[in-house]
Amino acid sequence: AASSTAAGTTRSGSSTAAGTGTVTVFAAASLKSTFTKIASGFEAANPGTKVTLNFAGSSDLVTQVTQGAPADVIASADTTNMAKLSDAKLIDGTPSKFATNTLEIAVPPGNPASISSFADLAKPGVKVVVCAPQVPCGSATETVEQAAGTTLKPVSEESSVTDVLGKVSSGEADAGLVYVTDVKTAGDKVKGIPFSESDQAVNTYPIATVGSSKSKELAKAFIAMVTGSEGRKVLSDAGFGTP
Amino acid sequence: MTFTLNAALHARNFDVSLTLGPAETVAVLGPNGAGKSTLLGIIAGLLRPDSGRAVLGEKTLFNLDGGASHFLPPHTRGTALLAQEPLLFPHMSVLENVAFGPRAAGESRACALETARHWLAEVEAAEFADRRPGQLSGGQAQRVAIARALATDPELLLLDEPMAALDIHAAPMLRRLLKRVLANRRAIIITHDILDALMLADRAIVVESGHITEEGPTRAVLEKPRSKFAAGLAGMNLVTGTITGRGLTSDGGLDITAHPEDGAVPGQDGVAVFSPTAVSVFLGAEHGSPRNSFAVTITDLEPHGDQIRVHAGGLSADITPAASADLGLTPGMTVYFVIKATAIAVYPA
Amino acid sequence: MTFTLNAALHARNFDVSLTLGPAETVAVLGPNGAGKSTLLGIIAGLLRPDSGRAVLGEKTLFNLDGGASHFLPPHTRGTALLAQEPLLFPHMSVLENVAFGPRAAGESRACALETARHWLAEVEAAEFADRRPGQLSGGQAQRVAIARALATDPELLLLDEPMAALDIHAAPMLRRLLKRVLANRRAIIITHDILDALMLADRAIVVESGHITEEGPTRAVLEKPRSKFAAGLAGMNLVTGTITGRGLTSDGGLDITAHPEDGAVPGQDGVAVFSPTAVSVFLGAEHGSPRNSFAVTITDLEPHGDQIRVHAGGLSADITPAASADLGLTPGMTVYFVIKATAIAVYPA
Amino acid sequence: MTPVSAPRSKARTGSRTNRRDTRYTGVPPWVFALAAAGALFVLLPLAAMVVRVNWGEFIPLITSESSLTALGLSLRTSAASTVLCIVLGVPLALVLARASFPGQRLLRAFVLLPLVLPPVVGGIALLYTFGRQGLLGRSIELAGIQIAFSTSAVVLAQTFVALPFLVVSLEGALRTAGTKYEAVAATLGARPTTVLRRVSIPLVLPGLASGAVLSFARCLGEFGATLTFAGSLQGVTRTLPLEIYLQRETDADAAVALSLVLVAVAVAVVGLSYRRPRALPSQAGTE
Amino acid sequence: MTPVSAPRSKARTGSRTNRRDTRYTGVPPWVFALAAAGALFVLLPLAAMVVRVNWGEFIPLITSESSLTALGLSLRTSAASTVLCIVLGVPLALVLARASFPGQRLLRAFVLLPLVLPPVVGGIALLYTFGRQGLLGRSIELAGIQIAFSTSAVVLAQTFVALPFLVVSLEGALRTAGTKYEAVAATLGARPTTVLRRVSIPLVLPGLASGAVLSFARCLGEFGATLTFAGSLQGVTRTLPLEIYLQRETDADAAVALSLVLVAVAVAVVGLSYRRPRALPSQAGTE
Ligand SMILES: Nc1ncnc2c1ncn2[C@@H]1O[C@H](COP(=O)(O)OP(=O)(O)OP(=O)(O)O)[C@@H](O)[C@H]1O
Ligand SMILES: Nc1ncnc2c1ncn2[C@@H]1O[C@H](COP(=O)(O)OP(=O)(O)OP(=O)(O)O)[C@@H](O)[C@H]1O
Ligand SMILES: [Mg+2]
Ligand SMILES: [Mg+2]
Repeated sequence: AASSTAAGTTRSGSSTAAGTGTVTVFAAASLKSTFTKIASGFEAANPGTKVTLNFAGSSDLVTQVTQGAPADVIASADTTNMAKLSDAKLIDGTPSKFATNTLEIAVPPGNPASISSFADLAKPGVKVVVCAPQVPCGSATETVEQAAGTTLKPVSEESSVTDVLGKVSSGEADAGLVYVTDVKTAGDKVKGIPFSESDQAVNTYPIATVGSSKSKELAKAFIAMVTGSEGRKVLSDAGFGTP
Repeated sequence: MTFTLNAALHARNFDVSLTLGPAETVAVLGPNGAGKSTLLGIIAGLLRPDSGRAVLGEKTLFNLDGGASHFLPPHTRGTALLAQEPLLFPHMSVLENVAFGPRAAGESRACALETARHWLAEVEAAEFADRRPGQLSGGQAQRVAIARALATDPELLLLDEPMAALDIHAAPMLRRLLKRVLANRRAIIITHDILDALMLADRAIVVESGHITEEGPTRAVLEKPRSKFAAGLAGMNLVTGTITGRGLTSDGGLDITAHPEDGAVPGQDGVAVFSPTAVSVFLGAEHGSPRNSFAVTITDLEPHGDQIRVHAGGLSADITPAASADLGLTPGMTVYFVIKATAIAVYPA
Repeated sequence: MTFTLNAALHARNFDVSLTLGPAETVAVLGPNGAGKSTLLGIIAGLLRPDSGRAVLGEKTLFNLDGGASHFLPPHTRGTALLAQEPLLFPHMSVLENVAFGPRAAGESRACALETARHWLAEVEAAEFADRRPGQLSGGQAQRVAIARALATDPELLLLDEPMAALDIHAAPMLRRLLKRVLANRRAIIITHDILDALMLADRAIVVESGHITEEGPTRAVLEKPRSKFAAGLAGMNLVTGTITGRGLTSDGGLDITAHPEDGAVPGQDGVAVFSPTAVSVFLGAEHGSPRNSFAVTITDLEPHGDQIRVHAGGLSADITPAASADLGLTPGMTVYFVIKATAIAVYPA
Repeated sequence: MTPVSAPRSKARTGSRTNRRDTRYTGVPPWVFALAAAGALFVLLPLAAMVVRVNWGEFIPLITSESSLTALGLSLRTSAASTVLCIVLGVPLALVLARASFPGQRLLRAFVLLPLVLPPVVGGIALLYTFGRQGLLGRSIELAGIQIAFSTSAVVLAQTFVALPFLVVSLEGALRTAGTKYEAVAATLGARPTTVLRRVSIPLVLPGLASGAVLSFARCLGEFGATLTFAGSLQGVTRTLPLEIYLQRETDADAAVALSLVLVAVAVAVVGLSYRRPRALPSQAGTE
Repeated sequence: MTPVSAPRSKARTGSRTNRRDTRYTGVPPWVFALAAAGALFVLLPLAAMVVRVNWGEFIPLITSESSLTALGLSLRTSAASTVLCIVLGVPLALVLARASFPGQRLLRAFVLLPLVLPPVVGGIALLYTFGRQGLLGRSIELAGIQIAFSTSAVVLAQTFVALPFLVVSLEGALRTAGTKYEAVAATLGARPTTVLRRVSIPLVLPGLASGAVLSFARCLGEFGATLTFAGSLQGVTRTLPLEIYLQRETDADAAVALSLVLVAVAVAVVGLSYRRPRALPSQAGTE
């Protein structure tokens, strides 16, 4: 493993013995549980290495990397944000796609508005929350709407999936459009209703090495882990699809 | 329609009972820290005594005796307090300050301003009506504060040193005003000035260390003071001791010859009182008609009006500057204070 | 080492020039709102005059004349001000309050506390050392404030009505203390009490409406007052008019017979001054040795010490209560004020 | 200390005395230095933002319909919330500063809590309370009032986060002002309500003003609780901060530009409304 | 008004007089009613949160390493930021309240700005300033200091958002206190610095205390600016609010439970540190 460390990101000198290193991974917040698992797997597989994880919204991550944050790996929840980085030549090569996600209808337990299909969401009186078009899940929603030929009248256009899920799980909204993985994570707090039009908008998660990284070897090893079988298993357990 | 009070506040070693008839004005005299302001604070409802009871006419101001815990808040008591500091509301004009009481009592705005103008004129402060309190001199503020208290037309008026900070023109003017205003009103007025007590009050009480030590018609208290404080206030000399057939033997062993008042029984505790103007000063022990002659050491000389007051042996004598110069008096000298027996009054203490 | 001041503050119609020799104490007298506190505020550096200049010894306190703009902040002036309100720091104990000045001057903590204890003892307030100012009575606070000002040992001490709120025991005590303290010190002391001026000050100035109207040795100002205010302060009667060969013709047309002072030139403006005790009151127009007899209407009667002061026609007379009762004096009556010519002094105004 | 004529603009001995103000105000010079550092710390990031703005895109961006709608909504809801804060906060501050009762300290601590709650959690707590499934939600819904996803939800969220600001700064001011003028007013016969209206409140006006300004500003910038509790629908619940956040998803620089509008509005509101307040009687016996 | 003995605990005429306090404090009863409404408005959501907590999961959750690390970091950075706020904010408040200079109103308005900036934008502005590509970033980096994405970045972000709280509440208190005691101190020979230390600050201690508490609380709850400017690295920059935010991605209820820790810490800190402050001389001539 590479022995270089990124200045300012090491927790302390004691955790980085000679011949080991730290890799700093900037990942979308929705990857928190999966990447935490993968990281501990990586640390176990490469004794002496340390994975530092930084979770935030994808656009936050892009801003941070643009402003010179000491990241080695960046994993975004959408291709648009990653494109900003590749356009700015801030990452090495082309990003690899490591997971996909599709939309699903989430309803509170008991399904109070009796939603069973995408068209049901347009019924009058049904309180639907979706993501705003500016965020990835929102643009996916728009695509699905077009594909289904249904225009939704949402009571709220949230800025993140978490917020949509929050509205549904608290029973505030009758239904919301979120990712399959979110429904899975939420457990019995919401009920997922798959719909056929969802495969019209597949969201892809790209991962890449940051150009200014000082531990490119480790970064590549980490990316390999994510895209490899071990990572794939963790991801698909969480509901992510394979690109 | 009397006012009765009976209150104790242990933290200040205060325990006073007091009764006021209708339209009676009482002057409260006493040294600094005696509890005069405390008394007014308790009556006004700003201080809660530990125990006691006060009734103003029909109204029980507070009753904290025997487990009861009735305590009227200040605004329902019908008392108005002029505190020792003027404390004019800094955010209101002078006129609004004075109109505050009438307004609070429910008068219309126009009416309250009218009342305020009236009282401002009475204290000769009409010209300051539109100023802020911050733009007044100390004496001007004091006058406005008096006007503000008078404007509330209370059942019981409480004045804490109303004449402080006033100039020699304003003080007599306000004394006359208060005399007129207090004529038909119940009031308690704290003062360090004997003139205020004489002119404004029907009755005087002397408070010392939180207790009433003397009480009676103002003239009587000043003319026959029983406490050192009242005697000092009246400018009188006061000697405590035991009444004898011929006068009084002082606690210090001095034999004072005088004609005891009616009711003074030999053997009883008593006081001898005499004016400093009745005291002559001699360099030697003269023998003449005056029956009292005491050797004393001068502690201090100070001007007193156009006289010189000679302090010696706890007594004082007023003499002319010329006499003082002739005798060459200086502190430390031993002289004789000589007093005619007819100039001394002896009372039971 | 003199102190010279010359300052104008238009907003308060204030314009005063003043010079103090070393170790000289000046008493400032004047009616409420005359500008006395303003004067001290300007010297202390709390108020910035519009123009003027002040020099204390070597130090220019301020110089705002002719475009200059030199203005020393208060703490560098070497002046200490006892303001008209005690304004003790509410968050410090009494002792810490008094030690504040010495501490600020750089004394060690122990030393400053020692100084503070000394001055507290001097004003007989040692027992309050550990109290908070909020737990003091008005007079106690005033005494502590005096101690605090004295403890700073300033080059120029400024005292604004130091005797206010003091009882009849504390006032003479502090007067004696101040007399001792001010003996070798430069000070300006504002007072409404003639006694303070007489005892404490070498010189008195009278301020009226922001201007000095009279100035001179205290006794001279009080004995030969030129302004109505000074005359009132001294308890004197004062009549302004034109000096004649035989005395003075008042502005109201009254002919006053008296022996004009040296230097009084007939035709010149002048004042006639006489004591109320020199005035006798008669019911009819008596003819005897006294040369002056004026018919006047009584406006007011008030007690004055153990006399009665009769106010009439702008003049006053002191008579005994017995005489008053015999004559049956009441306001509204017309009586004759009779004064011997030798009792009247006439000066140029 | 030699007698030197110092030019008017330069104070010689370390204390500044303002020319037009004849009163004493001595501020040590090192205070100015530190204050300058503090001001720079706040101003520099703002300057950095201004520097980054692409002025060519700025005008169309801020005059776009969605920006204007969001701005209007922000101003309206913040004003309403500030009023609500005053209505609820002034009594709270009075009770905390003037009354004394068991549990007062605990109450004070609890009232401060919305300050520490991450706004998003605050929003969740509000959902738990006023939401459909919430503590009060059912009774509210029965009363025919629909809070969720409405503008009133925005006002509630803003009030929740801004209330402590008003309470805390007003309580400090009330304690500093003390009770002596109130006592005087009572002895003049004024009922507690009159005392409050004519004495207590006017005396602490500077404190109330700062409290209100703080609350208003906090309302204007409120984001997390609104997002969680009220949602984000253009014209109904999407206030300017929410709009900025969304804008940021596509273009961080545009978001920054848009927040300059917020900054400008805040400067205008604060600068205009925050009159130089009158201090308590500042005479020191001499004025 | 008939003479009736009212039981001690019930005030008869609308004003409460505390038993042990002999001083006048009249608070009208309707103020209590409104204050209760205000308190409820804050307390109910908190209660709703507590009700929802799954206590079985609570203990393991809050004692997990990541939670404890985050809590420790939050407390340390908030304490540091509060100190920084005091160091920079007290001088700013003094200058705003006591000095007078051209542009003062503008300065006040600008100092308030971090209040209105959505914290995320604040974070971006800080990045623009102290980031590697920022206004000062390069010079700072040359000095060998890396601020962004370090614990100092957390402190900077928290200070940036919390500073206005201290400034505004302290300025209000300073104005309310007035200048007369300061003037007296100056005439006693105290230099401005001494006046400041021994008179001005002690007199406004209640205001300073509330300001500091506000700042601390705001630091403790700070989220958006920290996330953007400092990132979210466990043990380095991931404070409790960030941990809560991440927790919410997977389990909203767990996030709520975790924020109860924040609430508990805040209640403890505020309840303990916020002594009942001494008021200004509250005697009304009689005490
Ligand atoms: N808040 C307080 N706590 C404790 N003791 C106090 C408090 N206020 C005053 N005292 C004490 O109570 C006593 C009575 O004070 P009070 O103010 O009534 O005196 P006073 O007679 O008005 O004196 P003065 O003539 O100086 O105004 C004094 O000894 C004073 O020190
Ligand atoms: N802040 C102010 N603004 C304008 N005028 C003021 C201000 N303060 C005082 N004055 C006026 O200036 C004049 C002088 O006031 P000053 O306080 O010097 O009087 P003083 O001689 O001390 O009176 P007193 O004996 O009543 O204390 C008064 O007429 C007063 O009304
Ligand atoms: Mg008193
Ligand atoms: Mg004065």
